[in-house]
Amino acid sequence: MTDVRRVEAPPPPVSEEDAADLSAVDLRIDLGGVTLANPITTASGCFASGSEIDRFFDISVLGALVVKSITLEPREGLPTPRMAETPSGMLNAIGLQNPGVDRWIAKDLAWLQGKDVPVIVSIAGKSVDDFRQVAAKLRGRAGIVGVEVNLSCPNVEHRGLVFACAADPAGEVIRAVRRELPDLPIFGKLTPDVTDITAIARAVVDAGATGLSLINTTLGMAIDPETGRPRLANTYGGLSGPAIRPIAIRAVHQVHTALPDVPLIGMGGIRTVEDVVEIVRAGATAVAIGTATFADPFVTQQLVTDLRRWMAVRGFSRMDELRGKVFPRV
Amino acid sequence: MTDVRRVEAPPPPVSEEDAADLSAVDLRIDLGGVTLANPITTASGCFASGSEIDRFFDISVLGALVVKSITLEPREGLPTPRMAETPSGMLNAIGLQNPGVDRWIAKDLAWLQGKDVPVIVSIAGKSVDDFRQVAAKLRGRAGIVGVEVNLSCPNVEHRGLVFACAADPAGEVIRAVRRELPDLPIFGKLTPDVTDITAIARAVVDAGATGLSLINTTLGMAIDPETGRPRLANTYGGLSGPAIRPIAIRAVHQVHTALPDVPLIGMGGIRTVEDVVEIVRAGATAVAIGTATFADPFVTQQLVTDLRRWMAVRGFSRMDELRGKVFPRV
Amino acid sequence: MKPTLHNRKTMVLGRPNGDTPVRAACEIIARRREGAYWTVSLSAPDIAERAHPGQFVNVAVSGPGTLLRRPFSISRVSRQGPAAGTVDFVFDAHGPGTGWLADRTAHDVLDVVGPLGNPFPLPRQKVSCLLVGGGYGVAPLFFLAEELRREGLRVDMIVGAATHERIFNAIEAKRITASVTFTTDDGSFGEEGRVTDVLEQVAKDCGTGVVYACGPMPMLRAVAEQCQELELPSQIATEEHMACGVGVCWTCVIPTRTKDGSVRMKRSCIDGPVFNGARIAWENSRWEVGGPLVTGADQPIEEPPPRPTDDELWGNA
Amino acid sequence: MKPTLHNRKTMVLGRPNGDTPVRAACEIIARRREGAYWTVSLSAPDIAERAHPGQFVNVAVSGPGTLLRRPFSISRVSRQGPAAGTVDFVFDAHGPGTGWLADRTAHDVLDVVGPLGNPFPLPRQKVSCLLVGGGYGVAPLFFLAEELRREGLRVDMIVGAATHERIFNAIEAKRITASVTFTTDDGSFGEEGRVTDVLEQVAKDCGTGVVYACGPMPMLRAVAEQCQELELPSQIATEEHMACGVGVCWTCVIPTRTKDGSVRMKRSCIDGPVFNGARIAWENSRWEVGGPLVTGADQPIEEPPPRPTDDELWGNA
Ligand SMILES: Cc1cc2nc3c(=O)[nH]c(=O)nc-3n(C[C@H](O)[C@H](O)[C@H](O)COP(=O)(O)OP(=O)(O)OC[C@H]3O[C@@H](n4cnc5c(N)ncnc54)[C@H](O)[C@@H]3O)c2cc1C
Ligand SMILES: Cc1cc2nc3c(=O)[nH]c(=O)nc-3n(C[C@H](O)[C@H](O)[C@H](O)COP(=O)(O)OP(=O)(O)OC[C@H]3O[C@@H](n4cnc5c(N)ncnc54)[C@H](O)[C@@H]3O)c2cc1C
Ligand SMILES: Cc1cc2nc3c(=O)[nH]c(=O)nc-3n(C[C@H](O)[C@H](O)[C@H](O)COP(=O)(O)O)c2cc1C
Ligand SMILES: Cc1cc2nc3c(=O)[nH]c(=O)nc-3n(C[C@H](O)[C@H](O)[C@H](O)COP(=O)(O)O)c2cc1C
Ligand code: FES
Ligand code: FES
Repeated sequence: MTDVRRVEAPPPPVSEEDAADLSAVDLRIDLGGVTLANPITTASGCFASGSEIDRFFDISVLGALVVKSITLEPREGLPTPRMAETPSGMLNAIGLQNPGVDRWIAKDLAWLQGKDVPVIVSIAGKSVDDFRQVAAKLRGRAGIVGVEVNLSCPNVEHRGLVFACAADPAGEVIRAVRRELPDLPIFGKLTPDVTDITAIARAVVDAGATGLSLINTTLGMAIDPETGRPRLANTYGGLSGPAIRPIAIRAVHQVHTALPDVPLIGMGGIRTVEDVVEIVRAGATAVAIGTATFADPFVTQQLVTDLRRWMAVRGFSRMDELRGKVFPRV
Repeated sequence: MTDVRRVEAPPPPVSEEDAADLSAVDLRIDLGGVTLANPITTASGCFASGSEIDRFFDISVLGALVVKSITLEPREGLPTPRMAETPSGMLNAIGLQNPGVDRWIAKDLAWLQGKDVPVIVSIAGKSVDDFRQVAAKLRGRAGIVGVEVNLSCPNVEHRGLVFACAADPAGEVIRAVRRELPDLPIFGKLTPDVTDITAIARAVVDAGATGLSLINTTLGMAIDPETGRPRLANTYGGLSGPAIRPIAIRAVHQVHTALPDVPLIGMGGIRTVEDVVEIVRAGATAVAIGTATFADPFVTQQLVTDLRRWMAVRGFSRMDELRGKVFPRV
Repeated sequence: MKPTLHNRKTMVLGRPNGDTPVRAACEIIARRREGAYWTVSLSAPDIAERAHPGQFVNVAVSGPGTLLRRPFSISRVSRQGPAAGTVDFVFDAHGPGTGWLADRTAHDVLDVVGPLGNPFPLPRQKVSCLLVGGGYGVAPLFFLAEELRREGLRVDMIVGAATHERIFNAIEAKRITASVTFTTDDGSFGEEGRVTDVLEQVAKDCGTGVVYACGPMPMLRAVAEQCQELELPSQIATEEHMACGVGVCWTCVIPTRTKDGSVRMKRSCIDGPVFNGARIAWENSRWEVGGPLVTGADQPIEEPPPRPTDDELWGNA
Repeated sequence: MKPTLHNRKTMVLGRPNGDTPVRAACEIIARRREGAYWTVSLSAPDIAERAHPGQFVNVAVSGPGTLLRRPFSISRVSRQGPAAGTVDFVFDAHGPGTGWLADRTAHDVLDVVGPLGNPFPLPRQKVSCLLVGGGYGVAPLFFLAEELRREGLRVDMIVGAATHERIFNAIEAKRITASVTFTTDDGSFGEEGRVTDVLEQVAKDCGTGVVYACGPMPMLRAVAEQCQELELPSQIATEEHMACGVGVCWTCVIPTRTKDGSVRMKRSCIDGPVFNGARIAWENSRWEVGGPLVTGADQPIEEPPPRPTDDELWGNA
């Protein structure tokens, strides 16, 4: 609806009156014990580790940066084509390409430590022990304010089903990570492709997660009608973008209703300030921007500005005046 | 991508050469033992019982007509707003408004019996016995070539979870309907909101379903950022339209791969002839058009014409040259 | 497969007979700003020929991710003269769909389905008609006023809006009515207040026999309820979110009361959008009447004149 | 939050220094049909200033449900003269995004991110350069040819396409080169056949020291493999589906071989799109060379002249 794609004229210079209002807005959030300057973060896999977008603007304006999922060993990922555009969305099957945790620490984390931005490290693995080992390597590193556990990876020890599809393996991964990182906030990232997302959410929190990230992509497929070939080399891929926003809002609202005290990083098709407010009202504490960065590398920066203005104009001054605020219809 | 919305100029008059090609195309399909003139059908709840669209064109051009789900008692449904537009999709929460099976038979079926179009009756209920009773009333009625069992209804006997969320209740409903209708093709309609759709599909077929209809809408939500009110009176609703097409293609492909001999009515965001071919290649025998009719009341009629032409131009002559034909990438 | 295309030149799809809606590619002949609104004139001979006041057109709009058509009441049709075959509608640009429409210019082509819905029934008796419109809801009442006057009936009007700028075409309202009363919430034009603040007095002054109304739903509820208290028959053009506009999706329902008193959800796109105001079960709807709108409603009505029954007035409508 | 907007008047977002890409609202100054293609000239001073041959722009397109930008190679920039500050690209309208672009007209504004990607490295030695282009891939080679000539290097060209209509701007190709050889699949212009059918002979005749290529991926593979057999260094501008174009999504990877022989998936939008042809691991890619393209490749090469090493030629590129 509101997926404006034209370059908008920059907002008119802020008048003194406006300035007063803007400064009355406090965008800070408490995300599982860590204070972030604002709720705008990046969705894992959609912002790399920050340096590419830092060419466009200073990424330290963001509340936090969630990096692309890191595995124990380097991974080259899947063959191409790795993406296909779909109505208001896209499919991707990257296969977790990443340099491995050691090279990531040496190069990407080192770069990030020179920037003034809180880092949440997304970690992935094929087995419980994979996750544990990656977590162990992150212990005590400067700049890292949290870990996001990507539970939507195929579990090679369990018929390749993704961890987040069942309560037990998801909980097991979280327990292993928690043992290695007793003091860091841990966010379990869930897939919407389950019969009951609140059951998985509960299991992950019971296993020691500080909070939850939702949603990961939902499984999809596209076929070229002419050739009959799947559009992705991997046949299936993850659907993201505005198309899935209603699914994300529903999942965040369901989980927030079931677990109102658990901090949530909400994501899925968020693109405009209205979308940010929508998912915060559904129950998100922080908001991660994924696919929208592909259409506009500046979108995360813009959303920080837009959110402050949106709130100022309406007289809101703190994020918790909005978080979880859904009102029943009369 | 290809959601063209302008009124297109009508195709140029068919030349003699073209005509020869067109007549070489046989669009007939065998749907669980019933021969339909072509694979284009309507998605339940998106075509009422035919008379409204018959004002636009003669609905007997369609392969079959799947009517809005019918329940034992009349239902007035949910309060408004019942729909909200979303990027490339829409949410709905109608609450199965329908006149009840008796009035439906007296009025709607009677009207349909005067038209030359095969009817598939979608039935819904709150309990296994509800389904059974509706099925019993349909026995032996002229014009009905099949029954679609809408398993995505909340099961009041089981915490309000929808029947299609678990193998056992879904199978139970099918067995009850099968007992009442031993000779009619029965299609179990599944929701994509499950961890493993092939497991439910298998259970429904094992319980006696002739085939499967997939997919029903996926659960979603939208919130007005200004007021904080859910956009639907019912808070949650079903997401349909092109946005969910990748999910539908994936579900049809997964189920067809697991159960290659089971006829499938494929649906979810189908709008253009390319979409029809895509879902047939994924494994659908018939193709149901839902939300697309809202944007263009003529779309189903147009797709019959377009499909014949698409095939003629490419030298295809029968639907089974396309059905399930997905080729691995080199 | 019989072709249903009966007029290739202008790209119209539909049945050739005259009482069904069509889908047509319609060129924009003119568009102009009127106060806070836009008026669009379409070249749409097939729709013009079939349309009656109270019916609407369903217009495809574009923009990223937009799927559904947007409904607009028909505000005028020309069947003769230099503008023969045109259909007008008036809209308020406030969202993505209407915003996109506001960017169209003459000669652009719109994809339109119509005419849809049931028209305003015309009274079968010689009564004086009061037309109550709010915002852009005034526009289709002009089309109705024309027909009523053609029937030789007296037409009065109450035209309300939030501000002067949002009063639609005051000049035309004056031209086609025996009397017109304007109200604005802020008093910037006409009386300060709501249409319902003046309705009783106007109806009395004009000897009103029936009321027709079109506008925002809370206003319609207030008008309909006031009419019921005044024992004035009313016909109300409702507005509910519509996915299809053609009767197949059941999203657009309005709760109505049957003769036996039970509530039935009626599709406003095909059983409406015009409903007998006394039959709408407002208390089952989501529309609330704003505070000031209902003042005066509890004053007893003196000397109620004998009124025709619904059947006498509208037949079965 | 420091503002990153350094030029309000023309609506440009980005860092003020000159080696990073920007996002800019760019007015279309001109568009014209050239054979089977469209050329668009944009007013984009910030991009023009920063752009080098081989880089691309990422253009937002509209239409229902379209989300992602579309990448196009920069075919020309003007930094001085009457057209100063313009950036051109050439495209083939075949899908919804390029179809939408073909409907734009002068004065429409496009939302553009660029310049993106690594440019063609220029040789550090005085060698004769052969530019091999297929279809619209010829266009960015004109931009490269200009720079090479400015460096005082000899430029020859092979221009191929399916048909005469799809040969991009033969006149310009002749104007800027020492020699140009045309090939078409159907023989409707120049030699009948593929660019690789003439490459060996042309390279020999022109004393080619390095090859640059841009065009469809199967052609690029054939050219790169032939160059390797001929021991000719090559720089190849690849084309892979891109979701972001700025290095953050890893959809656009090309398999390349590191010095130790292992295969690494490199992002073509930020580590490319230009790669050293000898380093692309084509056998790990999805691109197949069509049958006729490889004929002649198995003939032994006589008298291989001494060649500079990659390091000698390109430094680290
Ligand atoms: C029978 C009927 C006649 C109408 N006549 C007119 C008219 O003559 N002039 C005019 O300006 N408007 C009229 N409307 C309202 C008009 O359809 C909406 O203003 C328009 O759809 C808003 O679209 P949007 O994308 O600009 O805004 P948005 O508010 O963003 O629309 C989002 C969605 O909500 C629906 N919607 C929003 N507002 C309304 C509404 N008031 N009624 C129904 N659906 C709504 C839209 O159709 C769309 O699906 C009429 C509505 C109906 C049902
Ligand atoms: C670095 C680079 C430079 C390019 N330069 C040019 C150029 O100068 N002129 C030109 O005409 N085209 C060029 N292309 C190809 C151009 O980007 C595609 O033709 C265009 O994106 C197709 O969009 P569409 O919507 O019209 O077609 P569709 O084929 O429907 O596009 C659907 C999706 O596939 C992607 N896609 C389709 N074809 C290609 C392709 N060949 N390469 C990459 N992605 C593709 C699109 O970006 C889009 O996401 C270039 C591509 C790349 C990667
Ligand atoms: C190209 C791409 C790569 C992604 N990679 C990862 C990843 O490595 N780890 C992860 O947890 N999620 C990954 N995701 C999922 C996103 O983080 C996010 O959950 C999802 O895309 C929904 O948000 P969006 O609609 O804003 O993109 C990826 C998504 C995309 C589109
Ligand atoms: C307004 C609306 C009403 C629906 N009602 C029903 C219904 O009564 N029974 C049913 O089985 N499915 C119902 N559906 C689901 C559709 O039949 C279909 O499965 C779904 O919409 C996906 O297809 P589409 O994207 O083509 O619309 C309804 C869908 C919509 C949009
Ligand atoms: S809008 Fe679909 S039934 Fe009325
Ligand atoms: S297109 Fe996103 S990394 Fe290259």
